[in-house]
Amino acid sequence: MTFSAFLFYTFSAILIGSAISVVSTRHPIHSALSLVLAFFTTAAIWVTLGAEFLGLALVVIYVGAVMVFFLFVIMMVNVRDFKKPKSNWRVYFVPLLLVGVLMFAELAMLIIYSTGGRGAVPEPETRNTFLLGKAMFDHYIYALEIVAVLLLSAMVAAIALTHRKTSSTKRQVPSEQIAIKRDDRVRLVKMDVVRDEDEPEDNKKQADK
Amino acid sequence: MSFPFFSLLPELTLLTGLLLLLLIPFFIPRSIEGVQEDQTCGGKIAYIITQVSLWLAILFLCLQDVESTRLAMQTLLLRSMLTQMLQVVALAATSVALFYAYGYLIHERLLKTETFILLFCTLLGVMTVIGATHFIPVYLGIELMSLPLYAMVALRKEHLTSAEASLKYFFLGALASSFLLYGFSLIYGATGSLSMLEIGRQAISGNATLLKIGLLFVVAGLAFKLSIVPFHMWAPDVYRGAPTFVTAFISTVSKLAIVILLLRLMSGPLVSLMTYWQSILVVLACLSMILGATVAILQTNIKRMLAYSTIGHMGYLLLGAMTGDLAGYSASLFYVFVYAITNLVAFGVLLSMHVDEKENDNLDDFRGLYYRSPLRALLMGMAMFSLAGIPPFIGFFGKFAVIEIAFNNGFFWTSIIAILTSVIAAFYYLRIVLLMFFTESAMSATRYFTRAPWSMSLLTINGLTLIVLGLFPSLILSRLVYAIARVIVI
Amino acid sequence: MMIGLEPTLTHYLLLSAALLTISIIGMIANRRNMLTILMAIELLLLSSNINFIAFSAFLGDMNGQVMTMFVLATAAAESAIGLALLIVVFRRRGEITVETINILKG
Amino acid sequence: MLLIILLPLIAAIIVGFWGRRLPRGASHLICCSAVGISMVLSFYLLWRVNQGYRFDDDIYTWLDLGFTRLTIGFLIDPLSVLMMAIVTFISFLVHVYTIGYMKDDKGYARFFAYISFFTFAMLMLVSANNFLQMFFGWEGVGLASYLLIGFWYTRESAIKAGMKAFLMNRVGDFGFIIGISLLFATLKTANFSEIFVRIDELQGLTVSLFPDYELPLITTICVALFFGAMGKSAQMPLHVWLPDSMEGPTPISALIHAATMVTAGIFMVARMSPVFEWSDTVLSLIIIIGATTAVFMAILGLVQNDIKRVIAYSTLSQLGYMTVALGVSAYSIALFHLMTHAFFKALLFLAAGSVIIALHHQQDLRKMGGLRRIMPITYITTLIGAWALIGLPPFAGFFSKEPIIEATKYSTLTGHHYAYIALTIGVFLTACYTFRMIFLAFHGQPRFDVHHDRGYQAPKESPLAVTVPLILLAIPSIFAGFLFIKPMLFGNFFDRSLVVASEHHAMVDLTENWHGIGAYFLHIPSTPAFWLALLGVVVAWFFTLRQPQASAVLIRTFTPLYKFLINHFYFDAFYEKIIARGTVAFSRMSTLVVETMGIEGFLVEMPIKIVRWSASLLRHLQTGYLYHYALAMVLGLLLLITRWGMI
Amino acid sequence: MNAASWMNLSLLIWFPIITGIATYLLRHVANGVISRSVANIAATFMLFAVACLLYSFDTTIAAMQFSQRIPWIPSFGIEYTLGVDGLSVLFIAFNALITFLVIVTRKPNANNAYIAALLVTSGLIYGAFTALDGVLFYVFFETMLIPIYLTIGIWGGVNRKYAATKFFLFTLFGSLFMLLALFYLYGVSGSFSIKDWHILPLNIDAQILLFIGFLLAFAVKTPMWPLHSWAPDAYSEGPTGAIVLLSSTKIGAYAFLRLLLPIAPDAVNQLAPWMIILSLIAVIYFGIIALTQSDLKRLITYSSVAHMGMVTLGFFLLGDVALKGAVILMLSNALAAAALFLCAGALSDRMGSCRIIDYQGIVNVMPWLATLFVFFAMANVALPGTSGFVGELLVIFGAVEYHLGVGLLTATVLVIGAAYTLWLVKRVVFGAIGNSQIAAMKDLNHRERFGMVVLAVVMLVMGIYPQPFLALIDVSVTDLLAHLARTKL
Repeated sequence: MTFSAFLFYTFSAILIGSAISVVSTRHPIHSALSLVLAFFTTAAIWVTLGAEFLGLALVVIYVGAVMVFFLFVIMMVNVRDFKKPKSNWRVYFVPLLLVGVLMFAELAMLIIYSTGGRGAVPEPETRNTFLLGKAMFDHYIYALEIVAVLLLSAMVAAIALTHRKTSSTKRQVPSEQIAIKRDDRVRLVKMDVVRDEDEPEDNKKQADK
Repeated sequence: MSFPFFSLLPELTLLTGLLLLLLIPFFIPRSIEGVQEDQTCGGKIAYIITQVSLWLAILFLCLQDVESTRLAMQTLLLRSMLTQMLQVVALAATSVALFYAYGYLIHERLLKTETFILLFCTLLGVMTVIGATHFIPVYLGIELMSLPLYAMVALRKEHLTSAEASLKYFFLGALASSFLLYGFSLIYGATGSLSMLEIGRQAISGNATLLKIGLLFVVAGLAFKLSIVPFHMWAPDVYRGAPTFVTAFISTVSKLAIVILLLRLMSGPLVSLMTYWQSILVVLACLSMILGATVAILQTNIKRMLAYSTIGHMGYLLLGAMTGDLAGYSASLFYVFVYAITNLVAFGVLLSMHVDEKENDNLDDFRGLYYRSPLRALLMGMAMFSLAGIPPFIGFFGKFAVIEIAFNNGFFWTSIIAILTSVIAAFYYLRIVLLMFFTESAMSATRYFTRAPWSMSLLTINGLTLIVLGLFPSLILSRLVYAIARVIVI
Repeated sequence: MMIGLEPTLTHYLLLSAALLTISIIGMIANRRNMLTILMAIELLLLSSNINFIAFSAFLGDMNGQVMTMFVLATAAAESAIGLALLIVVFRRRGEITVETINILKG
Repeated sequence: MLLIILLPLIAAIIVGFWGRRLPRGASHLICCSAVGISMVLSFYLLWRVNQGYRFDDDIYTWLDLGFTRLTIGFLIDPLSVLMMAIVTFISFLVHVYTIGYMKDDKGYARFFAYISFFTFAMLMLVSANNFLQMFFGWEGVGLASYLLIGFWYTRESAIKAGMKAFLMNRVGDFGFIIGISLLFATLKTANFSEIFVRIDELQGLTVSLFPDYELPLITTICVALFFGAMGKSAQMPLHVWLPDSMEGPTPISALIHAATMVTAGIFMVARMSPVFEWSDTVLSLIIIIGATTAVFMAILGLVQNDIKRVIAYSTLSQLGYMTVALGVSAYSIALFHLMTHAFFKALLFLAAGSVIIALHHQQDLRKMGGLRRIMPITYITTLIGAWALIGLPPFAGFFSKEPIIEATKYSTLTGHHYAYIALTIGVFLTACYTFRMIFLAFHGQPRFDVHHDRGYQAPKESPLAVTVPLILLAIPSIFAGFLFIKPMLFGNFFDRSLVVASEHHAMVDLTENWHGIGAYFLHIPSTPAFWLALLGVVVAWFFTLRQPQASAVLIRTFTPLYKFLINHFYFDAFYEKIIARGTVAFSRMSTLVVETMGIEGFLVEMPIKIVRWSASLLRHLQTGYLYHYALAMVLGLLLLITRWGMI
Repeated sequence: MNAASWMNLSLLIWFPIITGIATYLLRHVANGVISRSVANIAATFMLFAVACLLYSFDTTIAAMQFSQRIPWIPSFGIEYTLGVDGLSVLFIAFNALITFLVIVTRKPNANNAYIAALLVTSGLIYGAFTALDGVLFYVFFETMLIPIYLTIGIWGGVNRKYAATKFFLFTLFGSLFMLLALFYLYGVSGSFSIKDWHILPLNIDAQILLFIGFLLAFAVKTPMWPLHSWAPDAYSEGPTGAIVLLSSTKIGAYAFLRLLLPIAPDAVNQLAPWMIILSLIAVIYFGIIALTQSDLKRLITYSSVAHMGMVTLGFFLLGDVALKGAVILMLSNALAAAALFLCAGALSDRMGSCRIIDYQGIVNVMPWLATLFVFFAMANVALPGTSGFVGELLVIFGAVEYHLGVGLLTATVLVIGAAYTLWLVKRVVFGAIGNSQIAAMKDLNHRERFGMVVLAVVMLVMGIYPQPFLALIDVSVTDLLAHLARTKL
């Protein structure tokens, strides 16, 4: 077993383990951290395959940005409140597992059948990043533009969805200010002389408002 | 390599519109919005900009020289008569839907800049998907199409249903697009290329098994977008939960793009697996037709019902596609046109059904509609008859084309199923007609609909198109046939 | 059809298939919170990406990597929108449990 | 000649459409004069035909079927012209009689329209030169009969009787049309003369009803045609409508249900003699049915208490005589009897009608009596009619009835012995019930209710419009017999319009024994029939006038038998209870079982249920849970991979 | 084929449709007066136009006359082909007549939209009778459903929704199978032209499949047993005018002649015994069912479908006489059904009910109606001298010629038909006045009387002198039979 094989199996094992952990741990923070681990190992595997730039990008983008984003949200949504699932876990898990096993078995069979034994790892391309960049900015320029719009749309969408006008925000409305009339400002109330104890309090309340 | 400006002009126009929209908040102080919540100045301007740029884009599209098919943008995009047609229809349908939706948007407080920005993004995605000949723009296009839609579904933040719908749409959509992506990756592995043209050349010599599995994943991914059984589950919920305008968009424009993509995949890169395609699609088509027809009869919400109707219709559409010849493709495309035009009418009526801030999308709201608003009822009736495939409405020729193709390609039992399901489907379309015309109104006559003369007259024209095209289907059909006959890769 | 221990294309594909299966099953099995589903989706995309990279490496073709690049960007955008939606839901409902969301059905 | 036929039609149309606006006088004026002219013309035509005039041509083509033409055309030969003369004569008298009889009825014009239409249809029937037109007339008279029986449409029993008559006739028509169709299908023509010429082509042909079951063609045709005649001429077992038809006004009973329409069947068989002659089987059948009808209906006549019903049963019985005559191939005698019967039976009916109006529509014999003195003319004419009926010489009936009995004696066909005995007994019975009726009505003490309130008019002799036709009918009832027996029976009046096969020699034998009218008279005392008739009169006298209580004793002694008789052998009950109710019950049952449960429930509801059921089933798959949706997708993918990936 | 006749057929189709639409659009203008007069003029004009058509129709040739042919949907080879031959010309004439009567005899307060729907339906009926292209025929055949569906559903009785939906779905169900048959023929011949199909050689299996496809469509429409279930509901619930038009439109039976028989002659020959059995079941079963119907219109419906059973019987006896008889009977039944439904409509308009039990002694208060009703009843029982007789006689002739047993069963219609009809007449028309509502009923008004009298006259003329009617169809029927006799294998 070569070193590269060793690396592959190690990282693969960690990747699978962390992937399982992502979907199975109850606490989202644990999931998120497992996901980070999964990204890391994937990046490593990519690097062994000669895709250094992508590996690094994965780490930078995901571990650095996306996962932070995730963690933010996890904090926001008050993760402590996660209740126990209502439905009986075992009832659906075993069939589901069977489905998963079946699916993997079939895929594996097909993959092995189609590619089995062939394709040793070739020498990695040395000018990986250069080539990637060239392709992206030359041949795939249109795709790049699309991705730009895509990211823009994600941004706008995120803002549109999460932005809300808080009533607490204080804001001047110039047109209203100009258009206002005296009568709106001061309301002259004719009042009888009252000698009630409560009255001053009421007035005070109104003033507070 | 020539400067691609001219061939990209339509997209650029949309992009410019998008950028203009982005600028609006800077020039229109948000503070004004606070004055009258539902008559936003910025929203109106955005609306106008949107419409103008849509029509400009259409204009530019029409000006394009499409006599010969050519590839643009480093072969990532295809420019043919067919793509032009589809793009024009997509943009025009959007614009028309926007016309119908004006009142609705105001009512639902959706006449906001964000709405239109997202819409533009989606449209750019649609344009890309329609023209794309390469997996990268295809994937990106689909994502660009879908992501803003997920958000648009949820735009009515105060509605619980909207959020739920959006959530389901998003998660399932993501699952589907990862299927699609996985499929792409396998196809890439099998043929060593991401370009459809290249794949088509390599497919025969490539790794057949990988290609097949890739195809299966791709089918699953696209079937989701087309809401084909068993990947349809999102459709009823999303149709129901989304703002009606967005529902209209999902059910017309986005279907248009995915259909052409499916046909392009079938006819170009994966044409060598045609029998394989057929055997898959025939099953999916039957399942869709059956489920769409049966479950819809129990629905009480018209949007939900239309979702099941869509599921059924997508089944019919596959009937044409699965034959794998040009006639079949043109039948399919014709069907999707027909379906889009008809659905626009249905949704147009639905969009105009606002009474007192209430979205009237339950079947009961259609009770006695004819006696409250004859025009709406007539238009809805036309749409329903057209969807049911009754002549003289265009829907008939849609069904005619696909079933004829399927039948004469030896899909006898499939055709029988198609027929039986369309009888069942006719039942629920008729139910709406029945409610509108044959029952007394539950609502008091004093509650009037919001007046919208412009959109109603446009809607009327659209409704009349159903008949006119029904009488002269060649207006579309021969153009389509002509266009398809001229392209090598659809 | 022997698969050796030496990592070949098959191994990478199997890895990605395993990842795919795990994430899909995880997505379905999870009934508590949507965040996990979101993360499962990231894993899903990752599995495709592994495929692309592996093919790219074994074919000696750059396009796969380009694709991966774009997918990464897309995935980021996707998760942004997903999280935004999640927040919307959270604000409306005060929870992000999956199994309580079924107003729309039938 | 066309005028004969069309005049009544025109009159019917005019009176039918505008009758309500015309004065009553106009109605009867138009109709009577039209029919009167018809009558005169008929007699003229009769004279011409006797001179040798013949006519057989088409008026217009009704349908041109390519290989043949169905036409409207007329055949004027002795047979038809005789019938025309009888029909128009009786019809005219009935028209006149009606003026008196119906004068208070509000449907006066309608009545005239109907009877004129009837006359038209009857004339069409008898003068047809093809089956089609005959069938037209056949059904036309049926319609007229239906309308006239149900003339008093507010009377439940009248409508019911009308319906019964029509339906029974339809049953007969069913056979008739099958016969016509068979002839048409084989000979490709409906024209009588062509059929008669070519009938021998059918000799030996067969027709299959069930696989491996072949029927001789001509016999089948004849059975079918005779079935039609049975319906129209009320032979057993299709006779039940005739007694009920007495619900109609009396002139109708006289015209339609005694003199003309019911004899259409006889006429038809006579007309078809060239066909019937080919089938001995059918002739035997005819003899047996006719004889049975003759005797059993006469028995029923004995127990009737309604004056019109007595006469009706007498009619049935007499029709039986005619049928027997047909059966023994003595067509000319049948027609002769038809003619005399037309006179005396119309006479009897009209006389009965006269009694009835005098008694303010009282028809029950038990409530009459002693009318002899009050209504002398009616009485005398009735008596003449009765004598004619029972065949007392020298009245007409004798000359027509006696030869029938003799012909049965000479016949060689199966059943002729039976017929001879039956007819002879029939004579006795006829005399019995006829004179029972006369004695009950005209002799003895008045038993009718006499009201003493104002406005009540005591019975008195009927007006002139009534009595004149009676007298006019009485004349031929007396004289027609010995005047016409020679030319009609033994002369060659009928020429070639009647065909008798040589092996059916009853008629020939009869002719050989004919030695002139004088000899015939001498021969009277040697016939059993004569004595039997006299005996009948005596018996009737005994039971009605001499010992009225004796009949009661008889009834008490033979109660079951009496019940059997009074219920008309339960024929009515059978038709009503079993056939009609059975059909209705069957209809209800099939509505329930086949229509509601089978077609609605199974063919219509079942698919709907299946669709609904599967829809609700499928709908439950749409749980609303995200993970179920995802699971569906994954399962879908798994399905794709399993089904198509593993190939 | 000069210009004038070229115009004729398209005019027939589109004129009523357009005026119908105009009637609808103008329904509120000037209190509906314009709309009403437009409808009246249109109906009258159609009568005139059809009279011209009949006048210039050449009875000596079997070929299509007044043909016109325009490419319509070239990608499917669909053409807008119209033409008239002896088989269709009388149906067109009757359609014009009955449309005219329906429109003229409508209630004065009838909704203009309803009249519009009738006009449109009428136009579509013309279309179906003249179309010579499979798809064109289908389009007319199907489009007809919409206005009829709407009229039944909007202006029908209590159970109208069920009836309308059932009618629609049944017909749709059947006709979609016809669509498949059309597709098959297109696949084989590459054309949708019916005339091409007539001469198209087909093997026996294909013919049998086609037969079944067409049969399902036409059996529903005709209707034949056991696919008749929609008819009693639709006819008993629908408004008078619509059901008169619907019941007198023998499009299903006509389609047998136009499509089924000539396209699949060998299958017809092979399956004719089965069809005869089905038809006989229809004749007898419907007759017996009709006997105990409690609803006037249902009874008339069953009577009508029983007669249609005789019509299909006549078709499949495959004899000259029977076929001609069947066509005549079909026409006559169109008149009889229309007339009886008009009567029933007149009664139910006054009484508001169609239950037979509610009526008795109509004759006392409505002599006109009673007279006409009895006349129509007599026509219905095929009394000689009325139109019903001609057809029934010929069909019975044909049946006896075919087989005596069939003939016997067929002829039972004489008895059964008379039984239910007369019993109906007895219960409704005769007798003493049944209740106070009847006593208050008014006799027919001028419009109704006019309509029924015209029908009665036509029936009488057809009964007394049917030759001119036969002459119109004669050559075409003979041609059809000659065609049937040739094998297409």
